[in-house]
Amino acid sequence: MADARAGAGTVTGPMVRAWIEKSAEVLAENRKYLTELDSPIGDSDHGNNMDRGYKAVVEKLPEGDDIGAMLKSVAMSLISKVGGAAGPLYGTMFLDGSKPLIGKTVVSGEELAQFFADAINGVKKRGRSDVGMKTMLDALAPASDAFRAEFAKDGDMPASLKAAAAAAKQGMEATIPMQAQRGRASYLGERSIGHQDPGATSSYLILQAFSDAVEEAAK
Amino acid sequence: MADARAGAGTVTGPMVRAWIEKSAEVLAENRKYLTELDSPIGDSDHGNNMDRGYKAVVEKLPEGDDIGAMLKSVAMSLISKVGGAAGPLYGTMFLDGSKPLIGKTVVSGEELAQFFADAINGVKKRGRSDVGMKTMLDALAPASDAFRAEFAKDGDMPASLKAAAAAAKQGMEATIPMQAQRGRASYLGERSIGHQDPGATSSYLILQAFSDAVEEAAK
Amino acid sequence: MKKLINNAEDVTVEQLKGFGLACDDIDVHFDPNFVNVAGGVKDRVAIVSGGGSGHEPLHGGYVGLGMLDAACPGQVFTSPTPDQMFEAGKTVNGGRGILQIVKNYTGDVLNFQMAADMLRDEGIEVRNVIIDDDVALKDSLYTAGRRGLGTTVIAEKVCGAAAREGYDLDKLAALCKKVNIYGKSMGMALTSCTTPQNGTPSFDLPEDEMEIGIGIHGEPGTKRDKIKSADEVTAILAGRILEDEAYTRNLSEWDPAKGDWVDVEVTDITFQKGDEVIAIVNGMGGTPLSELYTVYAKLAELTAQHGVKIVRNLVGNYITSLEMAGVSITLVKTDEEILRLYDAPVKTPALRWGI
Amino acid sequence: MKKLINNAEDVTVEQLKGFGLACDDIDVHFDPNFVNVAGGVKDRVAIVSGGGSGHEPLHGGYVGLGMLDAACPGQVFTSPTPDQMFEAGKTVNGGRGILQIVKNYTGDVLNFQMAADMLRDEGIEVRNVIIDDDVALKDSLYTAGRRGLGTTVIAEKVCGAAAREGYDLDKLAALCKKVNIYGKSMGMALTSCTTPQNGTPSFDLPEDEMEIGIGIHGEPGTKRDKIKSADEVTAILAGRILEDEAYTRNLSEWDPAKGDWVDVEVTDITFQKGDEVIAIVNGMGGTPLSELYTVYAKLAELTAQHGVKIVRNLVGNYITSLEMAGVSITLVKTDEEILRLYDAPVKTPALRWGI
Ligand SMILES: Nc1ncnc2c1ncn2[C@@H]1O[C@H](COP(=O)(O)OP(=O)(O)O)[C@@H](O)[C@H]1O
Ligand SMILES: Nc1ncnc2c1ncn2[C@@H]1O[C@H](COP(=O)(O)OP(=O)(O)O)[C@@H](O)[C@H]1O
Ligand SMILES: [Mg+2]
Ligand SMILES: [Mg+2]
Ligand SMILES: [Mg+2]
Ligand SMILES: [Mg+2]
Repeated sequence: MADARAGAGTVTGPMVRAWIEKSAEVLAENRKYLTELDSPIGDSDHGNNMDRGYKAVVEKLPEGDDIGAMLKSVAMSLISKVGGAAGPLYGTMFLDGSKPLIGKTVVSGEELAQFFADAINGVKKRGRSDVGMKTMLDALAPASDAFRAEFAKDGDMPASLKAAAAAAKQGMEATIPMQAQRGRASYLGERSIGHQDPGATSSYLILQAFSDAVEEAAK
Repeated sequence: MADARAGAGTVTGPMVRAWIEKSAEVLAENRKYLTELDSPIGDSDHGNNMDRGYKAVVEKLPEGDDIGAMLKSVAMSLISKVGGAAGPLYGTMFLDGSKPLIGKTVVSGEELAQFFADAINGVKKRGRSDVGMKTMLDALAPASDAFRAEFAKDGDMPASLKAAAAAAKQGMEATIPMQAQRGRASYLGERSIGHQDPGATSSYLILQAFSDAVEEAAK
Repeated sequence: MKKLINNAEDVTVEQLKGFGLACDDIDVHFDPNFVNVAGGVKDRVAIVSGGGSGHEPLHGGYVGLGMLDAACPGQVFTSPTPDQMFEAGKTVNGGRGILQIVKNYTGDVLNFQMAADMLRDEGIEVRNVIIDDDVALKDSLYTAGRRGLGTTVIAEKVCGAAAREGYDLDKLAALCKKVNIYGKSMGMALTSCTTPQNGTPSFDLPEDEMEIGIGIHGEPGTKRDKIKSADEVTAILAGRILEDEAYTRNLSEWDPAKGDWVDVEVTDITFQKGDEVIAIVNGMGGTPLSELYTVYAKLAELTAQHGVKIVRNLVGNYITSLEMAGVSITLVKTDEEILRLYDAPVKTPALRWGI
Repeated sequence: MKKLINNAEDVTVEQLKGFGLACDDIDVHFDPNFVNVAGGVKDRVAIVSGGGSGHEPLHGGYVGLGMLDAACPGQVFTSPTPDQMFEAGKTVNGGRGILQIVKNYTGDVLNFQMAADMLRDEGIEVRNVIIDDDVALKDSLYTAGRRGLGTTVIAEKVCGAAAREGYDLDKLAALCKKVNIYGKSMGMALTSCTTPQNGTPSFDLPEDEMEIGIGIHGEPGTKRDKIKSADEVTAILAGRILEDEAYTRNLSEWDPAKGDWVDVEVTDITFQKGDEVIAIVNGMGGTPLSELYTVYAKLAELTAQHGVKIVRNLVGNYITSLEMAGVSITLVKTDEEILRLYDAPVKTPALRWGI
């Protein structure tokens, strides 16, 4: 079923820019919340790190509609401003995901699915981690799966991103009962159980921002 | 008017021993109180110092009825166990006071008045201090005066020591509105006003113990 | 929050500024932030380390003759970013390669790896050696592995002396790995601590409880317990260190032949009767020095009971968590090489002898 | 109370035990408690200091080659008793007399005087020099006078080097008095502290307040104020020190001719444009080292504005009040003699260079 609106089923440069800017807003709003999540099972800095990082991201974001260039710039800013575990992990995520998109000003659903897959593989490799270890991957991986499945249905980009964000939220909540196996939370052993992973939470927030930005643009 | 009881108007060796032991008891009971008084205008150790000192005093107290020897022993124990300002000051007090009493097993009212005078002069010289400076002298000096005055009336030792203790109590309370000019409390300037001096308080307690011990013995 | 700071958002910069003013022999750089020995390095391997701020004197306090050539401080308790190590490495490069000493925290490991890759692209040879000496953590398969604690200080001292002696990069990396498998640490906290950015304590610790098995990031430990006497606390920490079994794990290192990062299986020593050790009784920042000596007294007794002899000791604040009250104990087995290099002259803001 | 202790009633003994075990070159004695350089002193003046415990590393941490020969620790925050200095003095006496460096607290002054009298009875020449450098206190007539703070550390260092150079007792006492009138200090507290014996903080300090003009005994300061930034705090302390007017008071000293204690009028210097100084930015025990560097940055700026040049500095915990958070600043004017002696080798647990 083809969509009536022009370019539906795709993500455009301005949408990606809107996503990035919305992510920065949302992370600033949730700075304290993310840091609080990082307190019982981490070192109380995740919100500070992500907010600092995304502030730099927005500041250094290049002009133009090159989606790959924008996402690569996000990666470089995060790598050079976040530090900690999240910096290189999110940095690698955007860097590995951005590579096939350099020069593109419009991205199809298939390309976006590949972006998610590349991004997640980057995190897994860099972090020697996988789903179920109570990390950002527990939000990212189900979101990627949900996106692919929803988009396969009828190519509805806003709906697919909405499904991705919803899956990320579920995945984020699913980290609560998990015992951490990577990152600082793993030092706590069984005491890590019962707390929501801060990285999974920031991942959900970023994906929700993506969905919101595209939905708004599609209106 | 002569007293009917044998030896009334004098203080005997056993009375002095009882005084010293009672002082130790009372200082142990008031350890926390004295330290608390030393907290707002000092360094929170006066009760600890006096209790530690008097425990050693009792432990090392020589046998026998030689009043001078007992008081000198008190002096030496305080000097070697109390430290701080109170150690040398109380030490000097007992040392200077004890000198004319060496070898005596009974002490007359006049001799005791001299003991107080010598003791107080020792503190003044060692401490470069005087009445009105918010120190132990503000309890000791009025007590000495009251003792002399009361004893001059009819030579009633228990009554005279009672008067001394009462004057010490008044003197102690009179330190509250004073601004300290010696010891740590003087560092606080005007902030020392409104607090009772810990050293004046321990002096009162020691004099009250003297009165109580002699009164009990005289019964 | 009770702190001597001006700008909670970036205390690191104002602190580095003062550090630079106070230390004649050290240059301080901003954006990216790093400090290095003035004059740089000539014709020998350079040693770079770093990590989150808040652990002072680690690492900046160990920059100087006979120890580190550069240190990269991240935000408080947050590992530094690759550009810091990249610029620091380029600045101190003396043409014989760079050894990066990295404490085993995910963030540190990843950021130093990225920096190594960047430096290698500039034609500079780099080896990263990971310090993971925290015996509070038992397994590495289901955790991020043992954390880097006090052995880091000894590794920096010993490798710094070896670099001055002219060790080449391979030999120096091998020495650093030896110090790591020779060293074991464990820490505990009596209080939490407060990062300037957050303004409230990282975790709550009731008046009668303590955390056992902490790292250095103001995080809770592996276990919470009722407060115990100094002797009991020392017995817990020293007992775990002295009785720690051989610990085997994979550590990532650069394979110059393969041109890639590879996993290498590494196994720690266990302490044996007759071993001679360097001991650190380390304050977490808010514990009075005097209390550390009480811990040392018990530690000396316990090591002697195990037939282990303390031949050198450090008692004081060497690797801290801001104003946290608590202590960590480190024992590093020595041999002729390690002891000779440990005793060699060192002149840094925090460690100095022989010169 | 959160402390690494075993026996709150006498922590000093357990701490000294560990100190003795950790320090090869230092002998520890109990009942009475004192520590001294192993091997004693031969044919030169010996230097003894002491005071309440809880100020570590002061004074025990400054015992060693080129600094103190013995230190006498009292109970926590309580000056030692004369028998301690008496035994310490007899132990380190090298036949050329003893200099006792005494911080100006009533208890310290009196106990050291009594000890001097006792040693003199044994035929040992003794001079007591009082350090009273705390500019927070203005007058001496209506107070116990200025307290002894950070200048004590510099006096111990400089006099220790002079004793090694062979200064006789008179010359050494004169030097020590010079350092005292050349030095000015002032401190502040962000938090109170808790002595082991009491178990609760010495005073209450709300979350948004600080004490200005504190000593080192966990006591409140001369003034309470709202918490300010590090720069503002530094400006208050440094301002008072740099602008302190010539302070005149009587200090008690032994007159060998008269054979009695006499009062001698003494007047401090005031800092002048062109002065060169040694600066200490001293942590009170619970303040992270990193914060002290923020204070140093501002101090360097302020001294420069006054035309005063910092030629040497110490940044760290040198004279503390248990786990109190706070800082004190000390500036000591130098001249050729003081700087030469300051730079001379020193090997103590807490201060070491040149050897
Ligand atoms: N090995 C890993 N793989 C994937 N994600 C990880 C890994 N280690 C940590 N994380 C994520 O990073 C988050 C913590 O980030 P942050 O607090 O910014 O860094 P740090 O732990 O260094 O303080 C965790 O909540 C987790 O989601
Ligand atoms: N110069 C002095 N003359 C007389 N009494 C003094 C003098 N200085 C201090 N005191 C007394 O000593 C008391 C304090 O004793 P203490 O707390 O044991 O010693 P410190 O002040 O050294 O801690 C004060 O309350 C005061 O009464
Ligand atoms: Mg974190
Ligand atoms: Mg007191
Ligand atoms: Mg972190
Ligand atoms: Mg005292």
